[in-house]
Amino acid sequence: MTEIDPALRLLEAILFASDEPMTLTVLQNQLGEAADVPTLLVALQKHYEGRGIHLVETGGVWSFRTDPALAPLMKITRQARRKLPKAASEVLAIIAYHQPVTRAEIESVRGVETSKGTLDILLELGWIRPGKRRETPGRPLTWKTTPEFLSHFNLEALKDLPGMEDLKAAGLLDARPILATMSAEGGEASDPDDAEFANWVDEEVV
Amino acid sequence: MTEIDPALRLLEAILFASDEPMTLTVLQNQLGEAADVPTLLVALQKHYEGRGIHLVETGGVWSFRTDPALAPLMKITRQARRKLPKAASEVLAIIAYHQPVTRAEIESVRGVETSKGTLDILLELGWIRPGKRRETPGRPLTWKTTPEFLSHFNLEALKDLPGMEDLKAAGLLDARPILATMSAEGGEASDPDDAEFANWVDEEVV
Amino acid sequence: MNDLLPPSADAALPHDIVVAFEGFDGPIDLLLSLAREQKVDLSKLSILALAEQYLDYINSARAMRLEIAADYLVMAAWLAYLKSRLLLPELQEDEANPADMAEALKFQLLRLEAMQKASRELLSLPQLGSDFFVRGLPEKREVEENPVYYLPLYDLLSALGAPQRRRKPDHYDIAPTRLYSMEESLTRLRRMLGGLPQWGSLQMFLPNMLGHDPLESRSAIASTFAAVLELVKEGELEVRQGQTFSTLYVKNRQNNDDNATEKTT
Repeated sequence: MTEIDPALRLLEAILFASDEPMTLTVLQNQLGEAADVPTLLVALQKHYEGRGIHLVETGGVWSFRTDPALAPLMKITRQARRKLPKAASEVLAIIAYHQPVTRAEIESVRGVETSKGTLDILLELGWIRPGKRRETPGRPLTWKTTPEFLSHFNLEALKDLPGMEDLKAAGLLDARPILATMSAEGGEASDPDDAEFANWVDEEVV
Repeated sequence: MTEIDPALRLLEAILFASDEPMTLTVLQNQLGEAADVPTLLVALQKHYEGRGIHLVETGGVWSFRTDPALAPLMKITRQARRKLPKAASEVLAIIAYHQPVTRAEIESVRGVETSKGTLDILLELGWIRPGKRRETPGRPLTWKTTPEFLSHFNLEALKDLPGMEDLKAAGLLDARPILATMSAEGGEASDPDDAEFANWVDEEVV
Repeated sequence: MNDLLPPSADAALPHDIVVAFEGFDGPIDLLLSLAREQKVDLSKLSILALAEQYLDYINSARAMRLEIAADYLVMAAWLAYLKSRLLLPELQEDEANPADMAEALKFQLLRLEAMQKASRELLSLPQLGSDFFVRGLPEKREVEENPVYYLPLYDLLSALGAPQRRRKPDHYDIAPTRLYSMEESLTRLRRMLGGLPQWGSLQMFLPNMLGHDPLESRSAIASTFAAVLELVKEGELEVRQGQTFSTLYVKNRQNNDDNATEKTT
């Protein structure tokens, strides 16, 4: 290193350590009468040109700031534990209970379109994977769950997922107000969804 | 200005933005796998040699700080340097040079009991922390210094403690109790209440 | 022990000794300070001379009736013992060698002196916040949260019912429950009563509900009964029942004036 002006070193240290931007007057006071502060400031500013730190003057006060252009690169990324979004949970549940299932089938169960991002989240989590193509027109891709899915839910096998009957008994599938269930005397499976669910359980999960 | 390495600029900005030292891991994460952070750090450190600000490594963490040599010239609001009580400074030195060290060992070096307040002061300053328990009868706790201790005294590592090498070479960093084992014929009892000792006092001192 | 001392000693209390005692961190510290008075390299120190110095110091302190902490007395005892061992020839083999004991004490003094010196050197190092400074104006860096998703099993299971729950309220038409209303029964009864001269069972007035929902059939019975009661109240109709749960009979009141008394039991 070449020797640098002691006054410049001091100026650099003062500007670095100060907890507020400093005026020329304050800096002059710190460095003493003899110092040519404006010239020193310009010299210091020049030294930091093109570096990660800039010496900037704003409204007559001087301070070191990091180069604003670097801000995006300086971003701190943090891992935040979040609950899976609702849409993704539904899709995951449908895939878990219907697999292998096509995207169109998922949509017909959910009654809404599935955004691309939703499957992406599940794919990225490693909870779902593509299965075989369905041998129907268009040969659509099917989706299945992965071993990571099982391990996330602490399940040994898919058959350890509670069956539809269990879920119904627990009231987890209740869909409508009580009046609807009052309809008739003997009325067993009068809810069209019951049959649907029962089928899923029988065909897919067991 | 010559173009400087973008990774170096980023590293400079990140270190400069912070008022706390940063670990190599954090820096590596921020700069990405491709960056050779240790080499960049050394290059950056070199760039600041002789300037008003230095890039220093203390206990494996990196930070910018002003050159201590400028201290007398910097008219900055500084924290009143805490005057440590003599007992606390001795205990700090014993922990720093002997670590990990048990309270009993500290006491055997000083030949006196350590009052509770003494360790408290050092703990509150964040300079010491408990280490592993010693696998000896009673499993006593050991004490060590913290990274903040190194950072506070601008020390790169424990080996940079003043006189460390000489003390080690002179064999003076042995914390084993001396008088306790030599005291009585039997070796064990060093208890002040020991009747034998009381007798000697009467015979010899009066 | 104080009883042995003359009361007059109080008057002669030398101030410097009091101060000195307060300044020491224990007997080793005191010994170290006395050792420095020998003005020799600690490693060439005469332990015998030091022991005598220490015992003199304690004795004069006791003569001043100063309170002496137990550990100072313990050290005095040990030094007295050491002194006697150093002066006397070797007695028994199983006793510690006095030269070793002196050497151990010397080590202890050297070690404490080293630590005291180290603590002074350590605390005279430049210190953060008074000799050197970190960035005074730290800059906040933008924080980006990278979500790590998780899902409790319960949420997975209840998500299964979510499409149902969502769909139903959206386009759930409350199907009108088909019930036979009282208005219908009233109209029906009034129409039929004209052609009913005699007592007839309530059953005869029920609409034909064959093939209808059982709920609707039951509602027809209920509404017809209610309509009958209404018409009785309005004086258009008579009703009778032999006993609890037996057949109900009804009859048009206008067609009935002549045999009003005809009531079965």
